Amino acid sequence: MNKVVDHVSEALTGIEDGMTIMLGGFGLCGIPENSIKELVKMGTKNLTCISNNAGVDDFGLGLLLQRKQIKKMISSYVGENEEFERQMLSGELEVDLIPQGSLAERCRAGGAGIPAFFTPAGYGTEVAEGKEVRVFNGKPHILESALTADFAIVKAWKGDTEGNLVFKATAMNFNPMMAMAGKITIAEVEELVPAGSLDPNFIHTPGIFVQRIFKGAVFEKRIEQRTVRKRA
Amino acid sequence: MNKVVDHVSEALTGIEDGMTIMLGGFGLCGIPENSIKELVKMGTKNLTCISNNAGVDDFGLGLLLQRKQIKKMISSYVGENEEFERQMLSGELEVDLIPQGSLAERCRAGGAGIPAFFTPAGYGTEVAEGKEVRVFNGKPHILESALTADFAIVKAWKGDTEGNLVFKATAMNFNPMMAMAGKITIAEVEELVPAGSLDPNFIHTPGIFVQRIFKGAVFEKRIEQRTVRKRA
Amino acid sequence: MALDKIGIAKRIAQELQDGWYVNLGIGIPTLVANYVPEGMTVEFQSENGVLGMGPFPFEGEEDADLINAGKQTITVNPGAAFFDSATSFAMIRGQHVQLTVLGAMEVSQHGDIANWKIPGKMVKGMGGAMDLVASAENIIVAMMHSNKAGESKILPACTLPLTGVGCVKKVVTELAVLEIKNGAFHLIERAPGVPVEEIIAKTAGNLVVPEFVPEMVL
Amino acid sequence: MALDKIGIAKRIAQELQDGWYVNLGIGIPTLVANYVPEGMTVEFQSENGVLGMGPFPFEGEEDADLINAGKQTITVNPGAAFFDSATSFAMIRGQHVQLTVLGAMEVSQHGDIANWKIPGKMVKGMGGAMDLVASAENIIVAMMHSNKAGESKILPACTLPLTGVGCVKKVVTELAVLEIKNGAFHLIERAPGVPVEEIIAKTAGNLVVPEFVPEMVL
Repeated sequence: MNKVVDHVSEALTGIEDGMTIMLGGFGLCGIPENSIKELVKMGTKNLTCISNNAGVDDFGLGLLLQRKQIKKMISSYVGENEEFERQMLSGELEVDLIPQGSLAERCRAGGAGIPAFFTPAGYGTEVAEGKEVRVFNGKPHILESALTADFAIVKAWKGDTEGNLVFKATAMNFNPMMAMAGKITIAEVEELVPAGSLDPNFIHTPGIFVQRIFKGAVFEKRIEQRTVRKRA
Repeated sequence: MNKVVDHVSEALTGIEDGMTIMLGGFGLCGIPENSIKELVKMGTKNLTCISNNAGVDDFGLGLLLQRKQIKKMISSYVGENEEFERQMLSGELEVDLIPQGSLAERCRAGGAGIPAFFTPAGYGTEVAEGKEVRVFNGKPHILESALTADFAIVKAWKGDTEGNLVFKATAMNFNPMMAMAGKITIAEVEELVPAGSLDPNFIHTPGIFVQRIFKGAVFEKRIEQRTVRKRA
Repeated sequence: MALDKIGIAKRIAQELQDGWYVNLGIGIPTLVANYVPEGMTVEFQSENGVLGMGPFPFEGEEDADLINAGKQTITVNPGAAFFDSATSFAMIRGQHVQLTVLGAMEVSQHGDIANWKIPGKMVKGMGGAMDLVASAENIIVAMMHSNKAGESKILPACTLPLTGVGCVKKVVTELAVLEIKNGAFHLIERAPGVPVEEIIAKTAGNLVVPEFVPEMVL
Repeated sequence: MALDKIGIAKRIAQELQDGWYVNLGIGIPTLVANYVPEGMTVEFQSENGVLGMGPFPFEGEEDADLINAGKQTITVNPGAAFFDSATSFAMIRGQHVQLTVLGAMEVSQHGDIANWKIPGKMVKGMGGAMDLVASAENIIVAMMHSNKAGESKILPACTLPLTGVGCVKKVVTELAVLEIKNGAFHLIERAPGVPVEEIIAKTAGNLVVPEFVPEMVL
């Protein structure tokens, strides 16, 4: 059983029009940028994309939005993307906005075989519309359901040939939960190492959640808000 | 704000008769053995203990059972402990047996502000009695509620002065979830290191979940089933 | 005189307590981190997965893999920890974070807050705000008293889609500190030199004004 | 001749497929790990938090911090991973584990299983068994055909408190391989030299016997 594939095109085999895809990342941090570029090349259409953000106009998922490859976005925050806002307000793009914590927990639930759970987030708002409300300890909660995807595409710092992954700093974000929730999970990594190279005590995503792994060719890692302080 | 205490007796301050306590560990692996011995010394009574197992007759939670300090056990497997079985069958001890995965998830839920979730585990068994049943994707699930505790006591390999913890091998088990679910969480560690000594990328339990931390005086680490193979 | 953004941040920093874990939203709230009272240890959590945030990096030391929830490059202090988004919101939803400070477009006298959407005009999404306001015990809103059109943002009821209901405990604006309880804003403090009349005039919601309203001490 | 425990384990090992993640229960199931077919890679998961279990340690190399769900000291193979109990059962409940092999006191013709309690006599607890049987797509029970009193454990209905309902797909005993479907045990294979009549006699549940019942090839 070999999970390692040599090229992104091989890794993305089987992704078809109309599928649901989860993509890790927060803003442009920790996004599977090689896979996104390949999806542009593939021209796959009518995708439902589950991702916390939608990239910016010319990077990340913004590239797929520009080419109208996305039918529906399931996200929590999309404020950085003008093309997104335009498509959404014009009705070209279906959008399901979800509280960030509920999005994270719904992905984890999907991967963990928990079909639904109660959370206080969104009670009394339009997020709660049509959802069951129940009071626990005097506080109203809404019932949220699990999210899964045909493919989950995540980006890790290092990965081994067994599919074990480790992430760096805040580039971890949604990647571990999405890795759990994909029927097929694809990991693009900066460093691909032999099994046994990673300390088994410090694996963020155990290989059981990963079906395919490849070393990304280029990581541009664009920064959205470069904030610095002057040296004294 | 100093989380570090010098002695186990100081760490356990505030634990009183009748309280609910979570204790990490699987079998005798990864149990907070220094704290358990201190609870024996304190003589605290009528405790409700949430722990996957109940120790053996002369180690771990078995020590508290021998002295009848425990009113109720919430566990998943207690097969190693004869005194436990005797007290349970005679009715001296209240026992709530919970599927292991539900126990783990209920502790996590307690720590994560999820008051209840659906799981397939236990459907159609006595575990499901009195619980709501709902079908998702054609499969019946039962509604399980969160568990929390007045105190959670966990055992870690290393901890820093901020309360960040790392665990070794399978001594991790229930410790991270229980650390989340305690109103006050106490960590006993083998090595206590200054803040900054642990790699922030590889923290198992972030310090936000830990209120008190101390270096255990002695770690006996008893083995239940010593299985070995002969050298060739 | 009305406070500037730094003044608002300084006033909110007075609410901090030693040992607290605090989540700061984008904008004015972020500035609060610069004014932690001397001798106090406060850890800052950012919902994208970091505890123990430090100052911005020196020029040239930015790391694209290390940002805060506002997508700004940051650093971390010794004793920091990184974690995934599910764990991050476990901290928030599980009330392990003692204080949340965030901005708002509107706040109502019942503690409702709106800050994520203007129907037909602007939809950025709620991000982590709905989880934060639904979960935190202690929520302070940092904002201007009025919007750009000069209309009060301190209202009897929110007009915009809600982010959360009955959750805001305190509002700090350029003019005043308001506590929300029993269906009203209670005027606790006023900005140095700002007359009570101005605050009354600029507050659309039910405002309870005590006989003596102390000035903030910054 | 009826199989011994090793024979049962060997037969079950034939069910393995390359690349599968497998959870083995205590007792006979544990032995299955010794008979993975040549050239096949199978990863063993233990619900206390390890993936990639290896053989038992050499004498003197036991580590109290490294055990399996049977509390036995173990080792791990290169590429192993440790994780907490919630993540472990996320793997199980989320159906990332392709095969579960466990023991039982009773199995019914509807796929029900009982293996954790004898009322008034013995209560060890269900451990992870209830999660495993409720979640896995593919559950094989490894057990003796009869109990120590000589009574069949292959029943029309379980008499003991259930561990799970309608979940067991296959049973491998010292006498036979039985597939469970449509409310009956289907006799798929018999142990070498064991007559079909013996299996019929020792099976209390509804048993469907085809004209030709092949012998196991071990």
